[in-house]
Amino acid sequence: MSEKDMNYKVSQMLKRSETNVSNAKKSFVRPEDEEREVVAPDGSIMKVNPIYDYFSGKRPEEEKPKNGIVEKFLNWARAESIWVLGFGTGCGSIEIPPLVTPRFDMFRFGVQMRPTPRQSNAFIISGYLSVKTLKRVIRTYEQMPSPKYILALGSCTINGGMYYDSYSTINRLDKYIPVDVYIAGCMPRPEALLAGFMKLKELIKAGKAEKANEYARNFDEYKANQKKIIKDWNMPDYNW
Amino acid sequence: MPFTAWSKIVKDPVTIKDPLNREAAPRYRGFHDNDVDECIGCGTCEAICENEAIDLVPVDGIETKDGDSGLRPKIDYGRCCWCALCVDICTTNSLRLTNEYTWVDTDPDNFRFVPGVDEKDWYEKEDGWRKPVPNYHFYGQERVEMEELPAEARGDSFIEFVKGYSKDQAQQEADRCVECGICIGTCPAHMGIPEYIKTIRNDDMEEGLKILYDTNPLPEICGRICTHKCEDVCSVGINGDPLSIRWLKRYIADQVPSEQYHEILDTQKIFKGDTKIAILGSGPAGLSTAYYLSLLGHNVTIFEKLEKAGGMMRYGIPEYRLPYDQIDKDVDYILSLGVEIKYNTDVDAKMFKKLESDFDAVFISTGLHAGRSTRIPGSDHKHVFQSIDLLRQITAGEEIMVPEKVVIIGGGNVAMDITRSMARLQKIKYGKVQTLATSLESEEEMPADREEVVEAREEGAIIDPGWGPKEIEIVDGKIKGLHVVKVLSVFDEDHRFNPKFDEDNKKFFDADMVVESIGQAPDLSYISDELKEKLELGPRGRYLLNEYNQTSVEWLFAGGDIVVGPDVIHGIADGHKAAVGIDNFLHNKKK
Amino acid sequence: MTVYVKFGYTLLGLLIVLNWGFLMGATFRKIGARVAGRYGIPFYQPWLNLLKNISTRTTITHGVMYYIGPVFRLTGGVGLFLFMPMVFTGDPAGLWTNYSFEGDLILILYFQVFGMLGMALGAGQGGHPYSAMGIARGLAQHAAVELPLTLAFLSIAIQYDTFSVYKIVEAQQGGMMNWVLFTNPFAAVTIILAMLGAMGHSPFNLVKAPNEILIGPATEFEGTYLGFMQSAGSILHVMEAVLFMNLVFGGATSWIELIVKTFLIYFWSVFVGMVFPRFKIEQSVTWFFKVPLLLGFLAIIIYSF
Amino acid sequence: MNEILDKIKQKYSAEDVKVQRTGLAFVTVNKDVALDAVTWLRDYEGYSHFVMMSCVDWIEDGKFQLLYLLHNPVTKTDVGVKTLINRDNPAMTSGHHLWKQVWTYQRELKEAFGIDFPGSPRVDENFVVEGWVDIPHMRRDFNTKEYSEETYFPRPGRETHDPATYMREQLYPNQPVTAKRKDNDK
Amino acid sequence: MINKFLGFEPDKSKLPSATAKIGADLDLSSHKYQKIWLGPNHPGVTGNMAIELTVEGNTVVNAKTHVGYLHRGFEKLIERRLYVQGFPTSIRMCVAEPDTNEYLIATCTEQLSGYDKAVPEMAKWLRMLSLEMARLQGLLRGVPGQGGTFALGLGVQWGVYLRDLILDRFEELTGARVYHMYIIPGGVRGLLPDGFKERMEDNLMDIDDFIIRIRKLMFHNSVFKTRAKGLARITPEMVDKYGIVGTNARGCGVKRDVRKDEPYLHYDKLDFDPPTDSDGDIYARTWVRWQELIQTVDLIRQIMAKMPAKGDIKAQMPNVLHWQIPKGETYVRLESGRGEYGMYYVTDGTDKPRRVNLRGPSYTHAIALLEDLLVGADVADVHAIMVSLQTCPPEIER
Repeated sequence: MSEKDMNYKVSQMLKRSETNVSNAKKSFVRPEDEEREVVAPDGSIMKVNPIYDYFSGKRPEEEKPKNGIVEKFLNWARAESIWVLGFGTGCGSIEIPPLVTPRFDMFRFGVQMRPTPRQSNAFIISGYLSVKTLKRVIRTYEQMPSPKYILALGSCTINGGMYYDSYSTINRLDKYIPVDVYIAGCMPRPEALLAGFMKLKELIKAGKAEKANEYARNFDEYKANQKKIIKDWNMPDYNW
Repeated sequence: MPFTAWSKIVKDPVTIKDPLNREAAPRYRGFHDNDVDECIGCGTCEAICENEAIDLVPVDGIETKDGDSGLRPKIDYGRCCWCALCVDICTTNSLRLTNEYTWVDTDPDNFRFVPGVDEKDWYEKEDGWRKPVPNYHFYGQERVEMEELPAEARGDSFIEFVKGYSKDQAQQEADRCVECGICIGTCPAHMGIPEYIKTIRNDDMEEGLKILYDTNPLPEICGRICTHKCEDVCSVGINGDPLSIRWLKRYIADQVPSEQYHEILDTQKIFKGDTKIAILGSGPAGLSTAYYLSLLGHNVTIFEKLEKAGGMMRYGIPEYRLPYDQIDKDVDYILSLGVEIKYNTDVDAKMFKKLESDFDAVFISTGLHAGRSTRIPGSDHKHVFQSIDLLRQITAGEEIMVPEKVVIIGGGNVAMDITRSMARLQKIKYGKVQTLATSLESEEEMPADREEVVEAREEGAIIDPGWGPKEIEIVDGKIKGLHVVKVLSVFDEDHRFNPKFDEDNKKFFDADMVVESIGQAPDLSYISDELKEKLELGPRGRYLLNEYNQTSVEWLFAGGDIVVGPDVIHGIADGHKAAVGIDNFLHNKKK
Repeated sequence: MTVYVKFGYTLLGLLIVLNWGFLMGATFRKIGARVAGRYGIPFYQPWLNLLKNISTRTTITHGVMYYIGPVFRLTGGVGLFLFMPMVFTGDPAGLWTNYSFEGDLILILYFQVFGMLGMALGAGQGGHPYSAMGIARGLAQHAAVELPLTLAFLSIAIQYDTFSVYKIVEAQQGGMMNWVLFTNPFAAVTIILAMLGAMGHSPFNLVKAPNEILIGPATEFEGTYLGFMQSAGSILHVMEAVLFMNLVFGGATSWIELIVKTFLIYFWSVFVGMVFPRFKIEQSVTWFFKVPLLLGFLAIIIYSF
Repeated sequence: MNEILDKIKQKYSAEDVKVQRTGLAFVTVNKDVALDAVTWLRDYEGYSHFVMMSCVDWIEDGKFQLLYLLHNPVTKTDVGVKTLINRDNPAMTSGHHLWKQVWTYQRELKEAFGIDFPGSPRVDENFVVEGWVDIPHMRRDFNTKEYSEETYFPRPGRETHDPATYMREQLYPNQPVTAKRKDNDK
Repeated sequence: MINKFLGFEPDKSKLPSATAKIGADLDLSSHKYQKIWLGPNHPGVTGNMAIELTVEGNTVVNAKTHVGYLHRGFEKLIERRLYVQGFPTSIRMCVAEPDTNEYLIATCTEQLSGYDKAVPEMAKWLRMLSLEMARLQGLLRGVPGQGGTFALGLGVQWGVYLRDLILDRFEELTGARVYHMYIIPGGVRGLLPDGFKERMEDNLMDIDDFIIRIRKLMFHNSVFKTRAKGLARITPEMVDKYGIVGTNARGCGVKRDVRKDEPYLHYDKLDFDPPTDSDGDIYARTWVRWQELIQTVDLIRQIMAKMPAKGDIKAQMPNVLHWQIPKGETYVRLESGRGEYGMYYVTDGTDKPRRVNLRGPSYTHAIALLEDLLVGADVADVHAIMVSLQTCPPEIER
């Protein structure tokens, strides 16, 4: 975002806080990204909405599991090959290095780290999430291919943890994205994290880790919650 | 050369083979455990928790009783940060953290549990975080010592020997309070104890006085002689000395001169209606009722048999414990609210009947002024006295017999009062003390306050408990002494009074005078038979009262020692309740 | 022998190569883990990863080239395989010589670049700036690797007067001393050094460095595409090793020998890669343009005159 | 140390000079000369290390207290130059030219307290919060707990009991709490 | 204006002009530049932050640090907490080396309430031990971590393993692995457990071995030298201008170490000399940190040898539930693994602090300094530069 845009945003923000019109429609979208009508070369008028391109606006769809034994077999493969996104969203990510190093070595359990959301199917929310990060987490989560799983670490994701009264961090993760496994602790030890992975494997093998479909099913509800706290919602509703 | 790193390939991996069952360090701060039998539900853990992770909840199978709120901490692992401040401040040392650390769940609502009550598999783990020892405390463990006159200086006079706290001392003592409120529930009058202790810390005596008068119109008196049930249950006292709540109350009252009372309590002018209420007896219950009824706008008349107001507080408690000027301070303030008092007025049955027609309601709190006798052989001798009579005479300034040797029968506070009074009188008269007190109960069971016993011994009196009086030996019309036998047990299995004696184990106490102090009885002769029939009786022969101390005769209220006691604070509580009850009664009647 | 039997054997060979590629990859990850002091992944992990990847439900697309990118990459690997004699049996039309023919060395050189170009197209359409950046780096480095490698290949071709890999292998039979390693040491050393770049291990793996850029060309690929790419990568790794085995280390007379030799050849790049950090792209280009290029020229000069 | 404090008192009529501990002193100067004092300390007295810039909200006085904390690496002493600015429309001269990191502090203070530093680079950009529409979050009148409860819905189902109240309810049910006093004007 | 008050003219020629822009003003629509984001979801970024890079080909022409992804509003939250409740909150301000925060908040409250003299001797030594152990575990990640930025993962693997051993010792001593919550206002929360010193010595021997290995692996490594030497050079002139502290300053020859300059606890009783180097580039900084690793191991040995066998661990303090501190303010600093780490603490006479402000070294290193050092650097070096400055985002945004 360029400086000019920032200035614009901030001036908008200050204007609002000065007049204290909290109910007025707020816009954090940059002027060039706003939905508008443009005149095409042939003189016709068409509507453009730069933030929403064709795919971004598409709702996620439920993807039904395959039948019987096939799905079981695939679930077994999925369970034994969990690729975790390397996105340290909070302080719990300090316990990730011990997991990939000799002391705890989670590779032997089939768990590996991947750097990009496209290639990962598990997301560790390592503790508290500030609203600013939540925005990125939602974006990242939506980019991950289904079936995808979320492990939530620590008190912060359950009920706010230490930051229950903070203006910047969310209290309950399950309001914004569906969570498969919660691990108690502040922060949980690597051993607890491994136990969480074991639990996740169990769930996958039992075919119970279908939270990505739940997200698609309750998409509107999740979106409403997300939009309630992300005041500057300047991204597409769904990022594939 | 970097290639030397390859030498590691021949070494075995250092990985932990089975990380899922690895034991954490012995001091590890894992999940909570609570010894629910030790825990009293004081809620200090809740107060110190910076994350508001702890709730106090009622738990099945744990009943609320004095000193135990019946609540137990419920911990929300959606909040906890495992700082263990709750363990470090736990007043009972019942809370601890085990070194278990794995809890994986799919439902976020499951992460709440009551440690020690809800089934969890880590309770059997011995290791884990406990409060560090030694000298690691979050609040003072030792009571600030109250300055007292030494036994030598106080033994020969009736001046008050407890000096009271200085400001520093009081603040230091008040600082130890953890504001749990267990005491509030236990105190019969439900005084706002933590609140007024807080005013001491803030050095705001006016606010403190207001809080005191909310529930207790006799703070000077209570601050000295209250039986302090609150201190017995004080959570600070479980692992240390209990807070000296009584002295702190006295400190507040002492700081405010009586002239300022009206101003502070905003009672220069109070509303008076046209209702009239008679109160029999000006003891704590009577005064308390009078106070609150006055505030409620009623005209109160107190009928007092004796010369001065105060009842047992004045005539039962010796001056060294409760100086008369302090009684006057409290009593005068109450009387100054427009309470009419008629001294030297003995209400008999005839007069009582008149009261019924003259007044809208009557409150009786005539107390226990009749001593009980042991009825052993020789107890009808003229030199066998009732302690209650002696104490009254001492207060009234009458001359009493002070012999060289005296034996007191009884182990209660009144017995100690008379013991210590007699010891003082002996010291004054003879320069030495030859007072002996004996009781049925053993040393541990004696109902008297521990400090009373200790102080009595300091002052030279002999306390020899565990003996049952058999006979007072009288030779030539003069008392020679008291025969006693060893008591095996005082109460039977059902906790009923049923003493058993060891007849072979005998003892003889020399005495010129014997004082009986085994309890008092009410004198309710003023109640006519006609009325008595109307009154419903509850268990143990007492009049049945509702929660407002109202008898089954709706205009008659009762309170004080005749109802429950003997105890000042119960009397005050009764007075308070009765005042509200009378007010309600009159209000309804008007309708 | 009909065409169909030959084709069957080719497929079988591809299967062996693919599985050996997976197993070798897992083995080297285990060896690396051992040096670090841990156990590492199970041996069967790559197969599971493949299964998992192709069972991914979501499929996204950025356009046609995005589909074709991994296919190109796979084609690069399969192409290398198709024209590479795997096991030397003495028979030029033998079952395991695949479709080797006179001049296949040139085709193989082309197929080495082919996969990379396909990746470039696919990654480019993926639209992620990191993909573009990674592929640009990859192509730059690949060019730097290819130059000394081509020189060494040329030198060997001149040495044996043929562009047929089969014939080069044939010429090296009959004892270790006939290997190019000893008969043409300059070309051999050039290849051994340039091989580090071709194998894509540290210090020459900036292309897919997760730290410096995200993960390079593969950033946007997921699911089946990623499975494809991984399989292609495994095949490529084995085939590169087979190529160097054939050119420098006397080829293989049995599958066992092939497996041992490719393992050792691959181990060389791991041996270096484990303990060296990675070069930046200009540094690696400079490095290849120094010693390997010089040696390559030397090898040519020696056999040209 | 005392020497410098004397000088600063003399030159900038500093008030409220307090030596907190050996090597650390705080002075309060007028808003107009605060940056001059800082510059003087940096250029002439060797206080060349800029430790931090901070702000305290004295809401009851209607003032923001800005602090420039300087360290002298030679004498190992610290001087905190404080200045009070008005809480309504707060603004302060920018000091970004003095040290390279000052603009960051000013940007943070702008966001957290709403103090403006005209001319400071990027002062209007967001620093830590994004899309903030409430009053600046570090001001004392911003209640973070209230905000959190309104915005982030804490997990329901929790209830607690006060031991004193609960005990009274259990042990002495139906008992009146206190006698309500009747007032004169009734 | 200035003359009126001062009678002197500040040397303005040394200063950048007052209207200077931070960063270049680029025309992005020229298509010469591309904008790429490094982070927050990026394995190369320390913690959770983002750098917005404008690149021209492979070269960075402008960089902007974006923080706030880890913002929790600690300073606001501590204003709502009692003095004793501050420490569990404060330590989460930096996850890499949390003990420094514990010490700072404890010392600030002690100084302002006048209990700083009452802290028992034993507690002081234990505080020092935990601080040095924290430094050690930080360095065990940091030193090989610099190699890790250049993809030398092996050193990281060994280092993090050894760090884990130190965390085990922490667990024994303090009861927790990462957030120790050990230093409390008035003292510490536990004595050394039995056999602690022996087990610690075992680990230190392993670390000695590691120190030699890492030297061979990193500092004798030609590729590492090629990449690290001459990269992101800090000159001594920059030190005061940017407020550079700690190993970053010592790497260019400016010897600043709070432990030496203003000894706190019992650092004056220990024998050590902070290492320096003159080059100021990444290699020099890493080299200084490697030397510091040796020194920290030595310091821990010294502390364990010199500390008393037993003693009180906590001073007698007022009841924590209503502990009030009179109005006052102070600034306390210490030398963390990343440099001067300080806390400005204001009390107003109530039972809660008025204002707590943390001065983390990353605040200056990762914004003003990093943004300037990145200009002209290769995109592939961004991560290395960021790590070499020991960026720790949570202490920037708190």
